[in-house]
Amino acid sequence: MASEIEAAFDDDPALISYVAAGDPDAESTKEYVRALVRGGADIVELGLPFSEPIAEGSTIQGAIRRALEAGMTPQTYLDLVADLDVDVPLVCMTYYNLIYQYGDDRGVEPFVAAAAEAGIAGLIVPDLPVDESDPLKEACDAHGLDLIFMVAPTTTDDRLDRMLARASGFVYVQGRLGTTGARSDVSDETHVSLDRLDAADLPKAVGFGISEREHAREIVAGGADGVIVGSAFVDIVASQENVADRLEAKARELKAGAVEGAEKVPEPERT
Amino acid sequence: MASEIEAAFDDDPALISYVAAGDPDAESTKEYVRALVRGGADIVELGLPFSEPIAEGSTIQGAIRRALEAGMTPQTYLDLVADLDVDVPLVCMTYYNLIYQYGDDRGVEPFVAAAAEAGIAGLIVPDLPVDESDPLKEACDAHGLDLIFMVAPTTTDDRLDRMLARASGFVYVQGRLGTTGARSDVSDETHVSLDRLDAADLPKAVGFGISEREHAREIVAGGADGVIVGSAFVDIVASQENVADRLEAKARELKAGAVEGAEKVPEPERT
Amino acid sequence: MSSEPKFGDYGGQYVPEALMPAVEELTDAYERYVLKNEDGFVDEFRRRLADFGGRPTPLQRADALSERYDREIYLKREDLLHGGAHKLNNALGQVLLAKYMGKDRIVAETGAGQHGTATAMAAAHLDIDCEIYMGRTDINRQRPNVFRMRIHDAAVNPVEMGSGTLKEAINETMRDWATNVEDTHYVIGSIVGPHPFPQMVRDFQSVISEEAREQIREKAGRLPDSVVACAGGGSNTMGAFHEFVDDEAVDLYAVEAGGSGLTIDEENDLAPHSASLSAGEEGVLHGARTKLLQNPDGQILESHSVSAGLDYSGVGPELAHLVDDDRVTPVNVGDDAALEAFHRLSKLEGIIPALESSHALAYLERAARSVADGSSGEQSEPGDDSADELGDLVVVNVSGRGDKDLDTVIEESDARDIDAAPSMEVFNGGE
Amino acid sequence: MSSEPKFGDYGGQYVPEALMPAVEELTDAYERYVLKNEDGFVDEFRRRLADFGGRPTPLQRADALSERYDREIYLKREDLLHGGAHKLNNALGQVLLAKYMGKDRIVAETGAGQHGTATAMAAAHLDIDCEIYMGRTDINRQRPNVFRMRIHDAAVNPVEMGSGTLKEAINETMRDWATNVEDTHYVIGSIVGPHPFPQMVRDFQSVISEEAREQIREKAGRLPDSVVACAGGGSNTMGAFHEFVDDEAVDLYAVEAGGSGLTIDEENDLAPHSASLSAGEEGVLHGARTKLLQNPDGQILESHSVSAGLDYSGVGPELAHLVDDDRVTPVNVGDDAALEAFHRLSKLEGIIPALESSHALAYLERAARSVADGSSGEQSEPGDDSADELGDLVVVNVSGRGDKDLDTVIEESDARDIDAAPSMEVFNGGE
Ligand SMILES: Cc1ncc(COP(=O)(O)O)c(C=O)c1O
Ligand SMILES: Cc1ncc(COP(=O)(O)O)c(C=O)c1O
Repeated sequence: MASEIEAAFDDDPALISYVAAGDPDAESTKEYVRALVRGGADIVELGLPFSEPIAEGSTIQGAIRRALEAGMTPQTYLDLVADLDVDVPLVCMTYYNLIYQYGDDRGVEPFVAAAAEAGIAGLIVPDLPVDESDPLKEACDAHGLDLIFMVAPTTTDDRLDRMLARASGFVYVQGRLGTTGARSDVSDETHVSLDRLDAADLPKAVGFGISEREHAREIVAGGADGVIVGSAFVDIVASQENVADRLEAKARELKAGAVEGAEKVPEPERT
Repeated sequence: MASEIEAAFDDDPALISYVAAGDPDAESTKEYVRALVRGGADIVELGLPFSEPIAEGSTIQGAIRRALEAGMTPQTYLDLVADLDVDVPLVCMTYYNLIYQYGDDRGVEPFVAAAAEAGIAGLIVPDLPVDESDPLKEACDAHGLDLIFMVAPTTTDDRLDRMLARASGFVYVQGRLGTTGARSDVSDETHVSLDRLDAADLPKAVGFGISEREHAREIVAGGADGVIVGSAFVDIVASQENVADRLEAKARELKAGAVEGAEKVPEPERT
Repeated sequence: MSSEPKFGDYGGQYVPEALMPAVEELTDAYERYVLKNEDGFVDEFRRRLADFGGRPTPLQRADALSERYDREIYLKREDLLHGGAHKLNNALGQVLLAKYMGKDRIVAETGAGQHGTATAMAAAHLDIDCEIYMGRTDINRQRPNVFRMRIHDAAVNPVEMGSGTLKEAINETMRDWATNVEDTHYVIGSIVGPHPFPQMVRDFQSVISEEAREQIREKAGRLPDSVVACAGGGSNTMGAFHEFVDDEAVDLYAVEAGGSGLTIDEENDLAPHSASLSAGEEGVLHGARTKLLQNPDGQILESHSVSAGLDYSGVGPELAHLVDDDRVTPVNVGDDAALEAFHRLSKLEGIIPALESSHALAYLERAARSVADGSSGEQSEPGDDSADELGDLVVVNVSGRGDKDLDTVIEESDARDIDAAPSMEVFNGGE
Repeated sequence: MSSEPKFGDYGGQYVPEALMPAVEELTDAYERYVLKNEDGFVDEFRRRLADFGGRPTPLQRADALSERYDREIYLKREDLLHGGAHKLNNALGQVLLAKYMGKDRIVAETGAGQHGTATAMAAAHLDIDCEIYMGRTDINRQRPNVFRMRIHDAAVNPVEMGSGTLKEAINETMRDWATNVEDTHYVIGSIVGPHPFPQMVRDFQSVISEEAREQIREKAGRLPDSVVACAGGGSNTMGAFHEFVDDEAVDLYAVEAGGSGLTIDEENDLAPHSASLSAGEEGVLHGARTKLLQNPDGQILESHSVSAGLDYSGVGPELAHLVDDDRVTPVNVGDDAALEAFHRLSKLEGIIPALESSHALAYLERAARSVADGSSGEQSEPGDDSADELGDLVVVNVSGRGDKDLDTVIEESDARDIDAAPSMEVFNGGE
């Protein structure tokens, strides 16, 4: 049976949008998530801010710092999620230590249980490689959460097999090396990664660097089932100007790009 | 036959007064030397300024610097000496390198010859210890100059013998360790040194630190045949105020002290 | 010889997937070159450590300290290593390994600037491009080292985030590595990070205890009663301990930075110390499970120490394991005691120690005082009676020289009114 | 083994009578303790040099320089000695001798601050009172060393006279010695001054060539074709040469500071260089007959070099003698070439040399260039063809490390537009 997250890819290419929870405060985050959904986001990735975000570029680092300074904690995060009344799946993106420390005793189970309870549908943990992931995978299975793995351009076939054996929800295809952050082009590595995943029977969504309608179209045309966009939204949040409307418009633009990518008949041969 | 310098000790205790030649210029030096003689100086020690005056304290270092800056050289020094028409013996105090470099060829003879010709009666060379002094002693003998040696409080008996074997003019008793410079008391070492020299058949003059009538009296009372005063005169030169008159008065005061010391009947016993 | 990713429950490889292939490639290279001496790597490393680095460093009897503390005190003189700290042992090893691996470029983080300097030196020596990340705060308090790195032609990249110290520099270096992983090796500066770093850095640093163990047997005729070393990340610590770990009669003291006290400012998520072994909790940071300064949620606290090189919220996983195993005793001394020890060694022994190393030296004083007082000093936990257990024969690792710290020490000694310091006047008007 | 006050016509004891007994007492102590090892002096000296000082220092093959100059270049790494320069060899020897002689106090002059630092370290190590005289100009250009001396509890006495460099500092230290001669030993910093200093300091420094001679035979299988060392007073120079003097096939190059050119400013009695061996005349200064920078009257000229430690108008009498004997070849390089060599070694070999040592390194470049060009470079005297005679196997003495010179080098490299220097921006706004 396909999970709620997997199902979000069913109709047309999915837009997965990221914002950091609590940037600049919990109430605003709720408003922003609703705006993203209005604009067409199929899945919302909600960052639970950690003090050492080693996988993030400077844009998302800034969002995380603002959220932490405004007092966001794992508990207020889960309260926020429980409060959210949108009908798209919510994915929690955070770092391993916060998951591990949650609750009275150390271990991953308490957080996963609480996240499921609050309405989280899946987890992305950028500093948890597949070989360290079994305890978390088990907890996710027990509580009906998807554990989403990131595939990098450098991922070996061997590692890819191990990931695919454990992955559910979708495969997060890291479009390029490095950290999160908007870029002005789509990397060649994206195409290579998508080709390698051709046979996988999970949806493939590409993230890292996507900020424009054009990128979304190109990536979906290249074979992706969805696009993941973070920094482009976070930039709007950071601007503090007319944020909700602009988030909605940006989501609409990107979703349209993704849909166009799916409609476009791929050229039989590239020159 | 007693030298001109030795003869200066005949009548009463001698005042040997020092100024740096060319401080602040050659003409002034002539005026100052005449003032010192008017005041009662029996011998005038005229410093030929060297750039590295390691035996001098800060007062005489300053005089030497002023003289060098004003352009005093060994040649202008000798010209100045030749010009001087006072009838007391003139002693040249300088460092070995200037003597050694004078003239076209290196060696001590040219300087000694020129000094004799200009009217110098003796030499004091503080950085020329007795064991290096034979060439200079020979030149002095050849040209009728006295070579005056300094006896320090640390001088061993052995070294003293070697010095006395070569000394003429007078013995320069260094009243204390260290460098030239006015002090406020007479050091005990002075008395010890004078006692050690009791048997020497040259006049004994004490220098280093004498600036007051009282010092002069005490030193002569202690057995010295003369006192050597430098920094006290150089201070007056440096002040640039009414210099000649004050030099004359200071010389008179010190000479009077020395004479009093000779008149005073020494106590039979010290307490 | 093998490579094990964990020390008990500690260690592991908690890094983004993009880095995993690099970590695996490194593990492979480590096992081949370092553990199996393939292509004579270890021979070349040892030769360069001797010729370029100046090894062996002496083990010196400290005459004045021995008298003061009424026991035999020996100093392992890592301050004499090229660059002025033990850091070169590791930097040279890793830069050489990067060459063997065919990398074109290295990056490194630095706190005190000692690891950055050592890396820049090694990179210049072995002709490879080098970029160093350094927090803004550390750049300001370790200026001479910034200049030194640049003179060696390394780029120094300031990190403005957070408190601008070592933690942020590591974050940023990891990001660079994740971006340039294919041609770049990350020369990590202590026994931290994902496997194989903790084990590999320890192996490169173990030359310290290898030499010290020989030297003390030769000079004192026996093994020491205790070995004392400061612990930031813990590389000089494990370097000084490693060859003694199996000698059960030798006590091992890891001296952490007690800063201004082992409290925690919960309001600001700030620890005024860097004592992760003494006061930290298990968690995951910078690729490894270890003991950390963190709040109950798992957010990492800003640490503090007057010594930039100890100012880190984590510690090597191997040390965390040895502490849980009761093989290593964690202790700590505060900023003031470290400053006093800095002046003490400078005046009594004619050696200016790094502020980091001054912590190890300060512990001697505490131990001796607590024998005399029957107390264990103010920074210790109640009931801590380890202080009189140093024994009669003690080896202290002087991990580096303090030239880099002069400005800090002069300023801080004045601000804190440290008795042992020369009066400030001699540095200001006094000339 | 004996003590001879002269080297040919050079040397001697031209000091005030008050100092003569001290000089005789010292000669006696030198002959007994240093030459005859009475009371095991030499054994203790050697032991402390090893344990406290870090001897032996390595002789390192310089891979990048060897390639650049197409010959085998070996560096004698005195920069690794405790304190960062060869100066400790001498300072430790003399301070120890002062203790054997029962003195309570030592004084010393310093130029670059390296001898002052070494003396302060040795005095702290051996627990004896210490005062250092240093010219005002040198205090300003070598601040870190001033702080180091004070941290070791030495008093640093500024000398305001004249140009405020080494010459004036020596004058003032001699005056102090003459005042306190009974309980004080003067730890002179180079092979200058009255007998027995030149011979004694050379003996203490000869450990450099003693080791280097062994090491080169071991590493290269034969004696070198040439040995190159910078020469200020000449202590590192004779230290590096002494054991090779009898090896007639080994050429010895003393590299002096050419400053901004071997001219003389007669108007101001100023030499814009410090090349007494190359351009000086026989005379008497600071207790010895030697080669001096002086005007025709015999007044000593102010010397100049970008390197404080070479900035002296005299030179050791033994070197003057060996130059007259054609055993040592005096050469010189200018300020700019020295700055370039500083950057070159830092970038190519990962070693930051002292500005003094950079002069020796700069001569390699000149020699190599003149082979390539058929010219001997602008600072050489016409007809000087020694440059291509360095041969295939060269030992260069890296007399000290350049940490102390960073500020000067950054400033001067910018002011002079030195190509090899990192751009100034990285030191200013670039972060
Ligand atoms: C001299 C010195 N000692 C110790 C340390 C702390 O590092 P570790 O604990 O890894 O030895 C540093 C770090 O910069 C250092 O420079
Ligand atoms: C590193 C270094 N090299 C050389 C010298 C020059 O002295 P010498 O010529 O006596 O070796 C100095 C003097 O301070 C120095 O510090």
